[in-house]
Amino acid sequence: MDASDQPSEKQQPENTQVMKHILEAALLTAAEPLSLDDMLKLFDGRMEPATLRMLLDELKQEWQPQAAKTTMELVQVASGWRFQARAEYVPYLARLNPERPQRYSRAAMETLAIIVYRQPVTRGDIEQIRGVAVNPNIMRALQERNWIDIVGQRDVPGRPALYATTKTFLDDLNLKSLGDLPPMETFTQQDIQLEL
Amino acid sequence: MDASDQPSEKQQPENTQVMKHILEAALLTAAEPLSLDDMLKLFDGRMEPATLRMLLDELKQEWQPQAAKTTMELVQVASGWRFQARAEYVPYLARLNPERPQRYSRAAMETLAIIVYRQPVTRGDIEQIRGVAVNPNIMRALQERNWIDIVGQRDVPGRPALYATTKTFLDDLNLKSLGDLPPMETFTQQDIQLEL
Amino acid sequence: MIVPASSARIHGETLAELPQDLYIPPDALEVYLEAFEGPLDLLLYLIRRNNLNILDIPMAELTQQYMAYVENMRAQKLELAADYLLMSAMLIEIKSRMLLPKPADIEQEEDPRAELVRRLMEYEAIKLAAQRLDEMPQVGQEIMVARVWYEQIAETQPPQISLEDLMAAWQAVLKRASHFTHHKISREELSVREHMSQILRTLKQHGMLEFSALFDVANDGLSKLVVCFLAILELAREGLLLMTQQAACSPIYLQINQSE
Repeated sequence: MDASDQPSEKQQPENTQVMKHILEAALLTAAEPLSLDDMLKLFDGRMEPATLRMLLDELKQEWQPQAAKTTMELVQVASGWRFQARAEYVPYLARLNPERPQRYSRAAMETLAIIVYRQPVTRGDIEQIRGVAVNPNIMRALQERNWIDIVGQRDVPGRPALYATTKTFLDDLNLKSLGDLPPMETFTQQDIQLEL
Repeated sequence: MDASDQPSEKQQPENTQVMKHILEAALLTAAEPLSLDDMLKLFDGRMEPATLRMLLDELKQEWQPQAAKTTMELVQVASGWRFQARAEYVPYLARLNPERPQRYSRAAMETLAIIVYRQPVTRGDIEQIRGVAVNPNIMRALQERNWIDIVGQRDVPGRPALYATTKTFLDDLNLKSLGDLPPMETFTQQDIQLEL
Repeated sequence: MIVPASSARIHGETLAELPQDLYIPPDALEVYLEAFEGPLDLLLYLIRRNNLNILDIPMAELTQQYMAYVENMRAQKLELAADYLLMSAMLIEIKSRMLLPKPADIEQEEDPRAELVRRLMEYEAIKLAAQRLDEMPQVGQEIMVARVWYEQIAETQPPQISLEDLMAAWQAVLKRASHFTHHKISREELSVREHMSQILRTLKQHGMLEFSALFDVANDGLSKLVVCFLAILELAREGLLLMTQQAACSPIYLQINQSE
């Protein structure tokens, strides 16, 4: 195909190689999956659906692991056909869109601080100190991160779980032990002065 | 960032072939052109910019007319690199969306041309040159398309906004910089002489 | 003014001077007007049409043409933009200034036409630049950009916290809970608390343990042994573990307090 004879709208590709190129270009540039009807439009409706299916199969074969064209795979999804990046490249692509590092809410930080400084504590302890109910999601998030775990139950009615910080927590904060945390004297003295 | 921060996830590609595949996958899937900085992120910053440029050159060579990979071309625009369909395939692709967005009106294009060639300009500047009031819808449409934005205010009473073109504008017109546009003198016609 | 629709020469001789291709039936004027982007555009059209082979435009004639055109618009009761009237005023002003005899002492005054010519030429250049821009291939029109789907799994990073964050949170807790404000948290106490948790973990794993099993006398220094002992006492005080001893001097056993 020659680029120079483009303007005519009714131009038709001469051979199946060019047809496959047109299909590939369409599939690589389409934002959405292309249906078979969409793809027939590429050829002004002058292609048999059976031919189209055959070309799609061939195109699929051309994009294979170990082939010259290998980074994408041609797949069929509910609304049609699309190329998609092979799974092995996805972890690299994800680096382009790192989620902005999240921050813990104030409630989560205070809950964690209470567990750090008053462990082992129950949810009741935390609620008493903070004066508000503990959001179960916060406890779950801290447990899922393996920063806190349950080390026992308090021997009171309901036998509430006792929470404590884990070794992972110390590792993640680069501490050898809780004793490495800066002592709080400075603050408490200051605070007492404020109260006087 | 040090790899030890994220021990598990930071796998690295073993050879340049794989690196080129990663680049290709990223460029084929990216919604926007990728800058060199973006692409270095793919490799966790552990690639020399010179190596990256070399790989991009090689990748560009791999996608050529007559090559196995031929339907796309790797081009550099203002905000980075992108793959785009070779011009010869575009007439076919256009058949997929016969009702493509209309081009801008003459008034809009003249407004845009003034911003392109005289930036940064205020609305007052544009009105002075065109001799008519600026339609606010035109400014809004150009801003919504992210072709122009406000880069400051002129230090005169009322502090009118100064408009300039964006990188997106250059990208959308396949330009690396404003310098790729023909200079204004190109458009200056023969002198007008007014006689009594 | 009522203009006969059949008349080809609406304003008599004034309109007769208009170039042939400018003549339009009055009822099409509105459509025609839309073809102009404003007074500069109209003026430029008149100039360039008159000026195909000659360089100089007679100012007086140009003004007349322009005025005729604007008058025509007005006769059609078209909503005449102020821009057009302003341009009329400007042309009349230029014309009148040029007709006035120039006093000898201000001969250096700039030609009143110069500014108009400058604006016309600038507008013309912009007009051509706009056409050129419009002809350029655009993404989404003549440029199709690769846009392949991929499974977007953002690299999720759990929130990072610093010691400062942690202490700030604790201070905030203390400030609000006034009964804690005088509570002094020392390194030792923190170590005790940490050991309390560890001992609970150990007991949870082993059930019952002999007292001495909780101490690693060979490896732990004295201070650590003391901390461990304090932790056991604190756990007992808080009722979190049970200490049992069958007889005096027999081994002491520790277990988590699970009495109902």
